[in-house]
Amino acid sequence: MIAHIIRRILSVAFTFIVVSIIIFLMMHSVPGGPFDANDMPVSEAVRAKMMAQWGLDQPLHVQYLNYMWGVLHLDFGVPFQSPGETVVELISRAWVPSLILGGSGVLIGAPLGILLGMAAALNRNSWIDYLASTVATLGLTIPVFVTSMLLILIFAVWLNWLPASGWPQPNRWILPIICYALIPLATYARYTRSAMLDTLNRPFVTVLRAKGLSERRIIFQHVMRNSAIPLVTVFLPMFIGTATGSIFVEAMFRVPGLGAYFVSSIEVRDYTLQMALMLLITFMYCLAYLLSDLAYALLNPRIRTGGTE
Amino acid sequence: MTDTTAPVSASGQRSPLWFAWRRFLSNKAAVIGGTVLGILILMAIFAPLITPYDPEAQSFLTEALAFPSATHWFGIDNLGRDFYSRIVYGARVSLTIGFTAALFSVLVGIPLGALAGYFGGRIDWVIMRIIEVFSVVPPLLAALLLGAITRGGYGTIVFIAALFGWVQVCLLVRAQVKSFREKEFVRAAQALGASPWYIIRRHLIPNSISPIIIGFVLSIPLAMMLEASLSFLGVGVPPPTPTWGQMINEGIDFMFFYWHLAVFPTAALAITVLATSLFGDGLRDALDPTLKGR
Amino acid sequence: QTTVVAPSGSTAGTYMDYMKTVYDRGTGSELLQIPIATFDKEFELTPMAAESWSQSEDGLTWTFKLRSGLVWSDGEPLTAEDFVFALQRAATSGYDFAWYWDFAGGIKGWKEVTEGTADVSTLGLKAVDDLTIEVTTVAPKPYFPSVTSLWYPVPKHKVDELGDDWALDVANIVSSGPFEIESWEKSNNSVVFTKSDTYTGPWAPQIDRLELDPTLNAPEVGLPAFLAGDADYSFLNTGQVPVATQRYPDGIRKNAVFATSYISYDLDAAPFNDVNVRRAFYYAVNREELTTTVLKDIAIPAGSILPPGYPGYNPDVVAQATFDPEKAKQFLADAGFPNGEGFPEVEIWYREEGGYNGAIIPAMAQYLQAEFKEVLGISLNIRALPGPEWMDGLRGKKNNIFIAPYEYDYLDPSNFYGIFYNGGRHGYFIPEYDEIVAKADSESDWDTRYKLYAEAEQVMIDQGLIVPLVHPVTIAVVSDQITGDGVQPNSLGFTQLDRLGHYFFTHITKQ
Amino acid sequence: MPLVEIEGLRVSFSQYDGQIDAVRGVSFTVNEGESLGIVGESGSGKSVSCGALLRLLPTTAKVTAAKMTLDGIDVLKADKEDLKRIRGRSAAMIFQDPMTAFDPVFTIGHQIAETIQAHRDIGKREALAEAEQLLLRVEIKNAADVVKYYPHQLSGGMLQRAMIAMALSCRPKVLIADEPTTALDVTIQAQILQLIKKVQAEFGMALIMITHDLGVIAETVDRVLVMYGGEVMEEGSVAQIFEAPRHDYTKTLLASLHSRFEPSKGDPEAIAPALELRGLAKAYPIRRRNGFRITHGEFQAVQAVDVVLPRNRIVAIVGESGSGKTTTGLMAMRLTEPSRGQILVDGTDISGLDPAALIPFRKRMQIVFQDSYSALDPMLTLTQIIAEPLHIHGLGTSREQTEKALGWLERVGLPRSFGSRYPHELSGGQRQRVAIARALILEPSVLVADEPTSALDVTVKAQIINLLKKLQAELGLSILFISHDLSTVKSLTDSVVVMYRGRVVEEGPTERLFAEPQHPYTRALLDAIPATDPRERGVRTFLSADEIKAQTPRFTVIQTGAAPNATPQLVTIAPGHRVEAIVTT
Ligand SMILES: Nc1ncnc2c1ncn2[C@@H]1O[C@H](COP(=O)(O)OP(=O)(O)OP(=O)(O)O)[C@@H](O)[C@H]1O
Ligand SMILES: Nc1ncnc2c1ncn2[C@@H]1O[C@H](COP(=O)(O)OP(=O)(O)OP(=O)(O)O)[C@@H](O)[C@H]1O
Ligand SMILES: [Mg+2]
Ligand SMILES: [Mg+2]
Repeated sequence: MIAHIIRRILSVAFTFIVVSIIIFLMMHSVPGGPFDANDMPVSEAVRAKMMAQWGLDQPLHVQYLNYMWGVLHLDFGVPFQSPGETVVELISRAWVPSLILGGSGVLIGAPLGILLGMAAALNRNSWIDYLASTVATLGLTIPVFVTSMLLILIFAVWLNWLPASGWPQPNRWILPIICYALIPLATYARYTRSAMLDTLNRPFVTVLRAKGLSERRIIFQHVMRNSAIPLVTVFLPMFIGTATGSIFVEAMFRVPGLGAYFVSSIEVRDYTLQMALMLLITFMYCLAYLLSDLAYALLNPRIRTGGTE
Repeated sequence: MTDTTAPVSASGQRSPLWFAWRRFLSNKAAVIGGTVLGILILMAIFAPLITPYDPEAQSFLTEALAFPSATHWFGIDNLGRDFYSRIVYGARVSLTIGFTAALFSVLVGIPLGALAGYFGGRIDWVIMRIIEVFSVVPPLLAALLLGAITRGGYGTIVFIAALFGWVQVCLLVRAQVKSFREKEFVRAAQALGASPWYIIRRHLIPNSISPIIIGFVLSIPLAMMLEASLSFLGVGVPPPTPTWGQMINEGIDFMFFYWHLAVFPTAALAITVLATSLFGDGLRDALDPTLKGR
Repeated sequence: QTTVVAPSGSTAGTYMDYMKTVYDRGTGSELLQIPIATFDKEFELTPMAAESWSQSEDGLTWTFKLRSGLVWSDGEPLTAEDFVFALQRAATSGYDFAWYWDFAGGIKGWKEVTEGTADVSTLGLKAVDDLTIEVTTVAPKPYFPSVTSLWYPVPKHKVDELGDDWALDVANIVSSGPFEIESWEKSNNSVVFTKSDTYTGPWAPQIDRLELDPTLNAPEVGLPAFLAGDADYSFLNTGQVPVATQRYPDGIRKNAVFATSYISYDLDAAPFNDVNVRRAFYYAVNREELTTTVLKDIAIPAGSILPPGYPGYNPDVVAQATFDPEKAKQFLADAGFPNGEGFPEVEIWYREEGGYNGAIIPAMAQYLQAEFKEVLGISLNIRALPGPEWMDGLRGKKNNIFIAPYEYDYLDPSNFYGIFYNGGRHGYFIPEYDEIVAKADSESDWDTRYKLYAEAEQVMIDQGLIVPLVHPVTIAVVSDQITGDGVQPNSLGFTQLDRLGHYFFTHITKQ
Repeated sequence: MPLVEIEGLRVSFSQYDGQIDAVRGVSFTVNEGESLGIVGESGSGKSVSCGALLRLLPTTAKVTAAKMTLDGIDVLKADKEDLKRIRGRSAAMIFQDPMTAFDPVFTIGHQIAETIQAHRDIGKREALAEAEQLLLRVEIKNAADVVKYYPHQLSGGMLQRAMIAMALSCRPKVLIADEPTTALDVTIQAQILQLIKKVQAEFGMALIMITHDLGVIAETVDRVLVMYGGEVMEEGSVAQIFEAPRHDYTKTLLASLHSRFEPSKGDPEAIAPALELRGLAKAYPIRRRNGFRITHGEFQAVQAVDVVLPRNRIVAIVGESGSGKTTTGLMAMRLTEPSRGQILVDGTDISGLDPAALIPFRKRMQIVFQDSYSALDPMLTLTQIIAEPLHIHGLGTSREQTEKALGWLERVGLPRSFGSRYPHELSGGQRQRVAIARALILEPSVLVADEPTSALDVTVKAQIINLLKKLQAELGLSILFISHDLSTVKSLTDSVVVMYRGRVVEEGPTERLFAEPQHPYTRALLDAIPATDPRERGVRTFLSADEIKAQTPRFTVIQTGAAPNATPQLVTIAPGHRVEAIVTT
């Protein structure tokens, strides 16, 4: 088990470094630089001065190594867009709303999705099943910004039940959270349905029935548990996945989260922030995969007790 | 016993495809999905024949933003273009993006997955690392970056969708091939002196048909959605080429009153994706002869 | 307590210091400071920090007398030194608006100092005493006082203490204007201002708090928030006008922004190095149709670089900008492309942005695309680029045709003509034109000046340097709770809203 | 009143293309304490009938019956409560495949305990204690540990016992055993059957034993039901069925039990061997986990065996499950790389050849795999499968290939119309025949047949063996026949190699070996063959590994001519008859 963990960590670290190099190179191959003029030319002398100030006059590999060296000390530099704070401060500040939204979105969407998926699997080919797959498909196909707009129109403008957008008061969180929740809901409904159907088709379920166990116990204890194992592997990555969803939801609901920085850091060539955000996401994904790997191993007795898959 | 189940047709040989076709036909949802998809594809191909107006011509500027009517089924957009014509032409772009990306992902994903799964070892290690790289970078962010480098556009979108679409197919095929590699029919082929490529081509890939179809079908909506998202972020296909993503994005500006500008493209996208996945599911069931009437 | 919530600013801002950066400024940074002078809603120049000004005999030196008793919000007195320091720093530290003080202000030694070839002390700027500023220009600048509407003080005592970072943090920011800062949300650059206690200048605010929220700028987001009572006014896009009009018939406000969208070229690159091609484009645009259909309610036709109502606006110039397909075809044929045959595919670049430009330019680009196809038989592709890249393309001549928007910076024709002067924004070097504009800029007789500018524009028309397209109109819906002079239309029927922030936010009240 | 009463049971499955009538009017009764055997060919509706009795069929099944009662409850009308009583309490079932019958994520103890708790109101701890007792009852020695094991940690035989323990846990009135031994080798099969009989007697249960193995029937039941094509052909007491079968199907069934074949002609010593294995060994690297430590070691699956297959002969390899039979066969085919040793085909050593050089040999040697289900590609039609060797070697046009494949389909006794079927549409026997056709289409000289008949009912088995025999004569084929079905081995092969724990422990001409087995393991093996006559039933004894070791035969130097040695070695004790023994002075 420990050897397994170490091997996984090594391969994740490898991936992380490769990705950081790719991103760094891509970032710098975007034409233009952070101090290009917006409307009228900045004098060359001034520009050179600023580039030097940020260390952008050095060769790329030096810049990369410097940056990664900083990263090793948890120093992600200072964002060009907001030089009054460090990247770490900026992210920890802007992340809070994104995390609240994304977190509650997944935590609400996932269980609902699981319930929907279960209902669909247990009532295969009934109207519940069709409803569930329609909801799942629509949830995945209608772009978030359209659902956002629809929700705002319905609940804020027409019904006037909820505020349209904004952040600090918790009642303003409701609509964006619903928007966020739709994607995990749809995805989980899909996954759960197929995982449940797979489990229901396995012979041991017949055996359980033959033993005279109640259907409830069969479903909630045995089938659920067995279906949960494959689901574990999608849970965490999905959580991270909400980070990119935040771009849309936050824009539509005026949430002061991290989302806008993903776009703006690319647009204004804010290299430090951009790199930090990309690394953050990459790191989170790596961590998520690692953790789900371990969770999978822990949940699955075949691996836990030392057998092989 | 099977003798009592399947009628032995007097004509002798039944073609496997004929049988797949039978199975497909008996799946109503799939038939509907397939029909809708077929109609969409035909509409895209024959767009000039079935649209009354040029999708890019601003022929109705004076009636701009008009609501659906008998002459303009889906109304007119803000630039005085017949919206029905634009939706129909939009199918061309969305479907091409979807299918090219899907095709590419299958073309790359299958061989790589088969290689990794069959040979294992170092090849597998390398391919798995590549896959890991792709799965830890969110496509949207990569698309934004790439879009900034290449300045966006049609090609970029197809490229990105393909770049990230193959991972799923590859993983599915790899897992499948891995589990089938140990099966005795593979051994049997080896015993007959078949080369690895022959085995991969003739045995392992056909047996992976269902993950392949799943992957193929999943990457179509992903690509279409990516186009829509990128349009929202301003890195989409440049106008005036009508694309659904672009239309949706513009449509939400008008959603307060001129609802048709958002509703029709969104519906078109949703229907296409829905039809594709129904069709894909049906196709998978039909092509897999081992799946009996479930 | 009255709080007004308004859409304003851009969602990204670095320093709350207008004199440090204009394009990356914190929202409302100009409202925090008091300019030398500013405009009221009729575009009358009104002294603010200055009490009066005078021009020397040779026209080269201006003397501004400041009001006494102005203080910074931390109690420090506001002196002439703060104003002079503001420009001295701007000239030396890479101010992104530095060009303004060169071509609009024409301050002596500015160019040399910004390019690093001369010392800052050689600048034509002097704080004679605490309340007197002397400015020397390279040529007579009769309109210089209106240029000072963008001259804000910088708290030298703060910069001495903290450097540029004084403007990064609410705790350190000091203000000299009618408002003080309470909070600043950096994620989206929204701010909360309060009425300043220390402000003694003209135009004291009538509201207690002001929230400026750039995320409300986009009408798609702003209007729902407005309808739900979260904002006090909202800009509208075409699609929203009917709903807003229906719900708030009395709340609709329009403003013809002093701005122009025009087509510009790389004059040295084919096919636009041929004047006939450019003239063909000039005649191929049906501005009337464009503004009555595609840009209904949000733009009016532009026949000149100058918008109507702007000083120097000349109807004779405007009259030449007709839609004449025959003439356009003829010019194109003369250029060797009859019916567009053989004309290369070109790509027109525009800048991605929000606000009124964001509302009109993409649609306009598509309109032009269709129009040029139909009238000239030319295929035009469209590409939207982020600001810096677009600018880079323009400056570096990386493309040959652009849609360029420009909004006035100070109220004088030299502002608009200056953007084509001696390279300027587009790298145009037209000696004939430069000569006339240079003459006009320093001419002190106003009628002669306007005539000269009209001549200069005639050169532009004859050489087809640009195609003026439209002047944007912003349309907004204002809550009936907001009253006061600020929301009353001016004599031309326009309401300026936040475009004249100092006037507007100090002339509204909320019920 | 009988415990089980079924009258006119009909079951049909609805499918895309119409419906399948799996059971068409079956009636039978079982009384308390009685054992009923159900035999019949594969797919004749045996499992479905019992599934219907417990209402375990999928929703696609349509079940009708004039009468179907279990323990006094009308099964078709049973509500939730009734079902709970029927399932487990009135009737318990032992399923065909124990490997997939347990929920992989719960411990064995938990699964037995929950069954107990579902029917009796007792606490978890007591239930677990009872589970342990039950496991002891089914002769799982380390029951205390096994309770905490997960299913994958048990071997097939242990799982089968745990399954029986679970079925017994609710003390059912009738035990339904659905082919409880097909997946097991003879010795374990015999143990399990004995166990079932024992507990049946102990608990006084009724038994329904479903099987296609007449030997199992002869061993265990009182009354027999013969099914064919969803109908009952014949019913009667065991003795009556075995002695005076009335129905034709029953007659062929019984006849196949006693078939004999002509021995091969010619003197084996005189002919050059077609295949010779010299010192062939296989060691698998294994990783053992000890807590967090992993130790690497080697597992000797096969230890230096020598096997000679003379031309046109049939040599059997028999032995317990896991003794290395398949591994030896695969090594002979170079499908598994041997660790050591040589493989001589017609005198050429092929153990070092590269894939290209192997191709000509691949045409001459073929293998029929143990598991016919996974040996056929499910995505290909039979024609494609059978023609595959031609396709790989590029022999003939595709039309010729198809034609030839169809011809072989006929030769193995399947109609040409089957050509476009898929493997899953065939019965086990049919699949075996397809696998054989594929192996023979290149007309090889050597065939390794790995348990070609293990999953078949007797009639089909007889057919296949006839076919092999015929082909041996026609093509001059030499066959390495791997099997643990000793009665077939006895009637078919020329000589026998007995493997035990990766070694050859005895080898000799078939008749001699069966008549005078020398090695204790060989004797245990022969003893485990199920009776083919109900009158021959008896109680058997089983030897443990230690007992076998202790009973290793001893021979003197004079008897064998070998050097004395305390470690066992293979010694020749008669012409062609060798046995592992300790040679003493
Ligand atoms: N779920 C199902 N759907 C369709 N057909 C089925 C289903 N289950 C069984 N059958 C069919 O019903 C028939 C009887 O099957 P059953 O399992 O009872 O055979 P069996 O006598 O137990 O055979 P075996 O010895 O192979 O176990 C077969 O033809 C089988 O194909
Ligand atoms: N790939 C492998 N890795 C490790 N051990 C293996 C492998 N393949 C087989 N073995 C082991 O080698 C031994 C011999 O296996 P083999 O399949 O040859 O047995 P067999 O005699 O054919 O048994 P059966 O009668 O059950 O088919 C078994 O103990 C098995 O667990
Ligand atoms: Mg069965
Ligand atoms: Mg074997």
